[in-house]
Amino acid sequence: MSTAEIIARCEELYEDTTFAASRAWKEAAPGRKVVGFMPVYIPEEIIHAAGMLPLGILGGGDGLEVIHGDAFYQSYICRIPRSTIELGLTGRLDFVDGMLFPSICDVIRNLSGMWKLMKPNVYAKYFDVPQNYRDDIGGEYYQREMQELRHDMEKLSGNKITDEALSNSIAIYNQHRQLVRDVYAMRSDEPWKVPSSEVYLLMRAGQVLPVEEHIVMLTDYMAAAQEEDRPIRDNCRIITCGAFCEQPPLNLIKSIEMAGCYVVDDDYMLVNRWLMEEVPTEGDPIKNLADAFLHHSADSSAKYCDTQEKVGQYLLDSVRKNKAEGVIFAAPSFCDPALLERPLLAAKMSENDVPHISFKYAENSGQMQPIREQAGTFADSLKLWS
Amino acid sequence: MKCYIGIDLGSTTTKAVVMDEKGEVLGRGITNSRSNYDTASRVAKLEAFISTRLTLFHRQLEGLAGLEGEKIDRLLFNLERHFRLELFLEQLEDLHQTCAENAGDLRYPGQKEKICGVLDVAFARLADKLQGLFGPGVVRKSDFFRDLAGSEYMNIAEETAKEMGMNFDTLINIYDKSIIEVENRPPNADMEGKFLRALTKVLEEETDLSVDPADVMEAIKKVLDLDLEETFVVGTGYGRVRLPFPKEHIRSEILCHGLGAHLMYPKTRTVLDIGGQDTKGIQIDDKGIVVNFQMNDRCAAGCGRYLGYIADEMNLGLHELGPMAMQATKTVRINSTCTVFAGAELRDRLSLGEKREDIMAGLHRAIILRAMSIISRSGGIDDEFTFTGGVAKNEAAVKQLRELVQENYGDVQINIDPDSIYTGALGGAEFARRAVEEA
Amino acid sequence: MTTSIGIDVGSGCIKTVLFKTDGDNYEWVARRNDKIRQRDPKELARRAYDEVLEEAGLKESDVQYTATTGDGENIEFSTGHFYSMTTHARGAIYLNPESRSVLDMGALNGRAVKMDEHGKVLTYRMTSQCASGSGQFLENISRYLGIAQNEIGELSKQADNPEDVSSICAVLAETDVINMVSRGISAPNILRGIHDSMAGRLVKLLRVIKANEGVTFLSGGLALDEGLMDSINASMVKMKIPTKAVNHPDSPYAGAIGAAIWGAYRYEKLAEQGSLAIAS
Amino acid sequence: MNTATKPEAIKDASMLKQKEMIAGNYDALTGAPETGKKIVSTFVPGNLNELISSFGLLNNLPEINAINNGMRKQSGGMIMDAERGGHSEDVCTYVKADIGMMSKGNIAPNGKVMPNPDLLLLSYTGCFTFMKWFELLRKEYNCDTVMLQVPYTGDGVITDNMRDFVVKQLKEEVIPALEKTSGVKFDIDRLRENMARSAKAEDDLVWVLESAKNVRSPIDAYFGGVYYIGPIFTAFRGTQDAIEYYQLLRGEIEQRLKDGLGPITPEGDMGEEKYRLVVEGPPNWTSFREFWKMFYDEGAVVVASTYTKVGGVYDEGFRHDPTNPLESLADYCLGCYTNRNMPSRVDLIEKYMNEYQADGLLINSIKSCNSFSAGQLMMMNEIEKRTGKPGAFVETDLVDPRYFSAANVKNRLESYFQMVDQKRRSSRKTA
Ligand SMILES: Nc1ncnc2c1ncn2[C@@H]1O[C@H](COP(=O)(O)OP(=O)(O)O)[C@@H](O)[C@H]1O
Ligand SMILES: Nc1ncnc2c1ncn2[C@@H]1O[C@H](COP(=O)(O)OP(=O)(O)O)[C@@H](O)[C@H]1O
Ligand code: SF4
Ligand code: SF4
Ligand code: SF4
Repeated sequence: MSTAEIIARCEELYEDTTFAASRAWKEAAPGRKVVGFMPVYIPEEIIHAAGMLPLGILGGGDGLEVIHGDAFYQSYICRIPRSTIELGLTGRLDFVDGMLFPSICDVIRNLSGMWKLMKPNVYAKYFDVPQNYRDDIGGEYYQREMQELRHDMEKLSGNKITDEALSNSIAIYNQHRQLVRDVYAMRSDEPWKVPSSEVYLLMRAGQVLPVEEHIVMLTDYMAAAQEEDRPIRDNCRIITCGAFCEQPPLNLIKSIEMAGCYVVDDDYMLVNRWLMEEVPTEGDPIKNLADAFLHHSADSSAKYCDTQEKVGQYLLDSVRKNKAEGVIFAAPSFCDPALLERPLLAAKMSENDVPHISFKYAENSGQMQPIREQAGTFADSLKLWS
Repeated sequence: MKCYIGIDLGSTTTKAVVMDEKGEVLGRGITNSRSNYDTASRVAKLEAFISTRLTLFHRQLEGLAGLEGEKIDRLLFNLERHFRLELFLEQLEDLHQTCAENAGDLRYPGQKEKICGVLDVAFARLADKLQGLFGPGVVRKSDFFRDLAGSEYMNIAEETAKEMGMNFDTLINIYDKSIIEVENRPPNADMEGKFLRALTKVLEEETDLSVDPADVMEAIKKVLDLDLEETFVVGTGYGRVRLPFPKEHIRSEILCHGLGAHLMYPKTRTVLDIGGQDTKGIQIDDKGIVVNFQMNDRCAAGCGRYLGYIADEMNLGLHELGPMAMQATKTVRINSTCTVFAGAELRDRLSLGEKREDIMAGLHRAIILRAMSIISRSGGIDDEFTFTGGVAKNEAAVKQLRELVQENYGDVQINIDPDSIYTGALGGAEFARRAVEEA
Repeated sequence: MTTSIGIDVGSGCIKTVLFKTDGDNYEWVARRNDKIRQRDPKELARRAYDEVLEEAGLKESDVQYTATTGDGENIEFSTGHFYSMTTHARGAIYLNPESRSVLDMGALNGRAVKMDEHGKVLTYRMTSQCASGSGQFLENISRYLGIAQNEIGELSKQADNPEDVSSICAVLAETDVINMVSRGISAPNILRGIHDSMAGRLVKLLRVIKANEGVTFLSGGLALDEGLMDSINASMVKMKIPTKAVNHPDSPYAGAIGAAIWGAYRYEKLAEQGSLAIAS
Repeated sequence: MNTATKPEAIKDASMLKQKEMIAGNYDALTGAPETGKKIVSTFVPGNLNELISSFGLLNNLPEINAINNGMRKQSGGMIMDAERGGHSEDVCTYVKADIGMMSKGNIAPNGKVMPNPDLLLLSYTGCFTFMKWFELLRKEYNCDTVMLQVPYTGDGVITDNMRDFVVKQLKEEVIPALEKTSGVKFDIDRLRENMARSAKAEDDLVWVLESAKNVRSPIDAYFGGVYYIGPIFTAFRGTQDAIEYYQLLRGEIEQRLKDGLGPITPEGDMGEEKYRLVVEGPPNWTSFREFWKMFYDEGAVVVASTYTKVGGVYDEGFRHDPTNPLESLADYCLGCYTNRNMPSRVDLIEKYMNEYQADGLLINSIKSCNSFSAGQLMMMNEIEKRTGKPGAFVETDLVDPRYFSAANVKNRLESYFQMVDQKRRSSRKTA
């Protein structure tokens, strides 16, 4: 298969606000269930081990007409909860048997309660994670929370989740995470071969497909991309940061590239890359997941940084590792976590002489001209003078 | 006779309704809102009284043997036409004079004479051209002097300036300044004289009336002699706090819109009003009492003014936007409804090669989508549903609304009255009537 | 010697300049500034291009590099495109060598750029999506008040008690202004109020980019509005920005000039590398 | 929870007492460098005042400073300073006012310099913004920090796991940090004494708030309420002063009830009680008076509010419990209003609507605060559905004067009152 074919399939999945692929999975066998989750991270393994499909819900993008969702939110609240509500109210998520709302910010937190009010018969849970990284404090708390989730998932699916099944799921997700890392590494090495918009679409597909299927897709894509010859452009290398929750419109991702920037790292769908190292498949799986979370997980604004020195270090490491020439802070309008953290990250970048710029977007932004202008000027300045 | 008046001082237009003691509407008047709220309400009221006289003429003429319905209508139609033409020419002349005075401004030293020369030519052409607007059967682009004179002035001034070697921008600047002065001048009060002169002209033209012109004249005079008393006035609308009325004469526009919609369509349960800078969703009960409402918040995105910006950008009249959008073959998806960026969005799309019509359809859809959210916020749509406000005059907006209502709420009776822009004023007039008659 | 043309496609006007560059010597040969007024920008740009050539007495083949900036990305006959903050920075240095920051006030967005003495962009900031306090807004209001654009500055300077224009939303601010008129506030005070509120937003951008050296060059059409310039300077003092805002009669051309100069620079660089093919 | 401006016209004994307490506290804070006292900066919801003061530490609350600056019309400039420093227009203005205040030299309301804190104690309850705020403060002050994560009660209940987690953090993180800063060993008995005093004051506070159940309420539970909750929410919980303040206050309200008086307003006793409202959401501080006036001018009394529960929901029976001090502190933190899930918030409001015989629900939606605001429109729908009473929605901000549009708010309120009125009249007519 060529990259174009794979990407066409991804695009189709991306544009489909009715989740036909996930519905098809559910209908393919009796008793199958689907559990939706929002950004930024959820231990998908627990859902997977119960034989259910974890479905990543990332808002409605720029293709969804939001009517009822807007009715529930003031203008100064970001877009993702409204389009998610719209998806819920228009029956597009009726096939979803449970919804998980991870701890990312107050908006998603409150959305969990709204979901309970809106759909009293659907399982909905706010899934809290520790911001204390001591094994005996945050770790124990988190393990118990995961046990509770495991229990709930057993009830919802009707399947017992054995330690063995869970370890098995961890192994599959380990493989998946490795492939995701490979795709990112490939883009960082040869960005002209792997355009950001394609990486993005590829990762989005992973939100709605079963992990096994996505593993195949990633493998195929890399093989195909390696084969294809694409011209090298005179672009600079940048990292985008701040879009871990509400997703930018595809046009924005394309615009950045068009304006002369190769994106060599991003934080779009962190759930794929949250656990940064292989999770052991021996021993207590819940404990293994907790350890990975506490000690080897990605950084994002939704997480507490327990020491001053660590603030921004994750981003800086990525700049170094990916030889990025600059950072573009692109955050959704009204996104408190991203926007509050930005000055801290920006300061860290400045201290280390990493050029950076910042702008805001909404998942349905239509005007790309200011974006192109800002990204373009950034590219101009990196190109003309460095 | 007793007249109850409701005045709705909106952000774009000011509307007045005159009602009699039985609650029957006698007249409606509208003008563009302007910086002088007093003048705006005075003009609207005056217009409503003109329309009241026309209603009363009708009633009076019905009593004349030999004049049946269709003939009365024609007679009154022509009467109004002549009347309006005179009014219009009077204002045009005023504008001319004012422009001439403003040409003496310090910024154009020593140019006054030359400018006046150009103005004389331009205004003569303008008067000539615009007379045609009042010919029989001509549809005018707008009801307001400002728009009628303005759009044509641009064209004529450009061409005249070129011919006579004058700076076009100077002419525009003088015009911009003068039109405001003219607008804010209270209109000449001699309505009676104008009506009579107009009538004389009509009677000369209409030779097959099979009724004695003297009788007609007398009937009209009788109405003109009638004293129209302003028994009670209620003000509402965005600018109501600035109306020169005591508090008991002021009602919130929400209540007035609810009641007005109820009067027009008693089965209404949901009202949508899209005005210049606000959009309201109102739920009312079987007596027209408001049970819930929602308005747009602090951002004026997607309100009527949005269309105004678009019209300015395209150099079109508001009346022309809807018909253009109706030509669309598809609807371009537009997301930002920020009023100020409307023009930019439009240019963006045009440069991407989209067709104007399709973009227009998208813009209209965007407005209605926003309105749908507001309705949804206020509690959704219940049968029957009434759409009011200036934007209800726009057929493309109405079309999108019908589609979206169908998609989201199924079959609902949708009421749109050609006079829906007067809904708030109607409610106000009824409040005025009740304040006296049901006290 | 390199001949280059810079075309700045704005939302209101298209500015076109022709430059001859020889080392560090720049000769500004021809210029045009056309109001778009509902016309097709692409056609207009082409016409302007032809006209500056004619004015300079040159042929198309005499031009080595045609650079677009602003919204000119898809003008087909250009050699390359530079983004507007890159070009405004360079244009500012050309018009006033003391410049170390630029404030560009376009019809919709405001931009602040900080650069070094060679016009190299160091940082910049643009206003966001919400168009409060934009040039467009000022234009609408002045039409409403019946005031010509070149008259605004003068009037604004006569203000004795500027009115606070507080609304965040440009549309609601419009009604604010109408209310002011009805309250009998004088046009100078209203205009100055608008200027102050615009200046506040713009100067905030300067603060963010930490403009602290040389002078702040005002570019774009609004730069000629002396009233706005006063407000900006007052606002800069209030916000403790150590530079001073200056304009230049040719401020509207800054973008086009920058494009022409960078175009020449790029041409020479590419010629050096022998990779001229990429340039077209 | 105001502390700065008071209704000037009439001063009851309780008001004078509160004023004195606040002034004393600011003097203690600004005087710390001389007295050698140590300062802990912490946030209002879920604050651990009893614990902090058991170590002899002083408690500084950045939100309260922001409120004070808001009421004194200082916050606008501070927010702009913060925005100029790179903070987004979109985020919570408490944070920006705080950051802006630092850049202005951290002057306390008494005009003296507020010393830097010795310890930052993040009691992270009910709001994510606190976490980032805290990180920003840490960068600024570069002092010791400790965090207490309070899990969100997403399912509407406090689970054992949550409580254990909080207690464990108290024992192993917070108390050691406080010991280190103060140099004082943790003394559980001092904590118990403080908590016993808290409970006593809390009893009287609840009595005062519930006095609004009287038709012809003697208090305004929102505009007045923010003054009443001041001591309990801030640095005074657990002190003898607080006990005395609430005794005084209770006496005064008892007297008002006897005299058949309505609430006290900045312009004297309120006239006829025409509308009884429940209010959800924090007030606007920059135009507090103006906002309040829009209510009492129309005869609207707020009989219950949720904002007065951000520092603890006491009217549902919770009291600080000296017999189980740490568990009780955990329950306190977990039970604050904004740490409750949406359905519980709706239930609480519904209960208020019924028990306080309210005519309607007014939501003051605050731009800054997603914790409060995200979802309020659904809350309103739900309450309307359950009670059949109309809701109204106005939008303002906490301390950003740019987001208070008086004409807009007034228009909505007027329309709302006229609507309630019209509705009432028609139901009277048909009845
Ligand atoms: N004839 C018309 N055709 C189409 N749209 C119109 C027409 N007249 C007014 N409008 C629209 O209605 C808006 C004004 O509505 P209106 O109800 O008068 O507002 P307001 O009450 O705020 O003054 C205008 O901004 C315009 O978009
Ligand atoms: N002399 C002047 N005084 C004030 N404003 C002016 C003057 N000349 C031009 N302008 C303003 O500048 C605008 C054009 O500026 P420009 O920077 O070319 O905008 P853009 O690049 O967005 O088209 C005009 O629309 C007008 O508002
Ligand atoms: S975009 Fe930001 S504010 Fe909005 S839900 Fe996501 S994390 Fe929260
Ligand atoms: S300028 Fe546009 S986006 Fe901003 S508040 Fe006004 S209408 Fe809304
Ligand atoms: S978001 Fe709300 S709860 Fe959080 S700090 Fe701001 S005002 Fe307080």
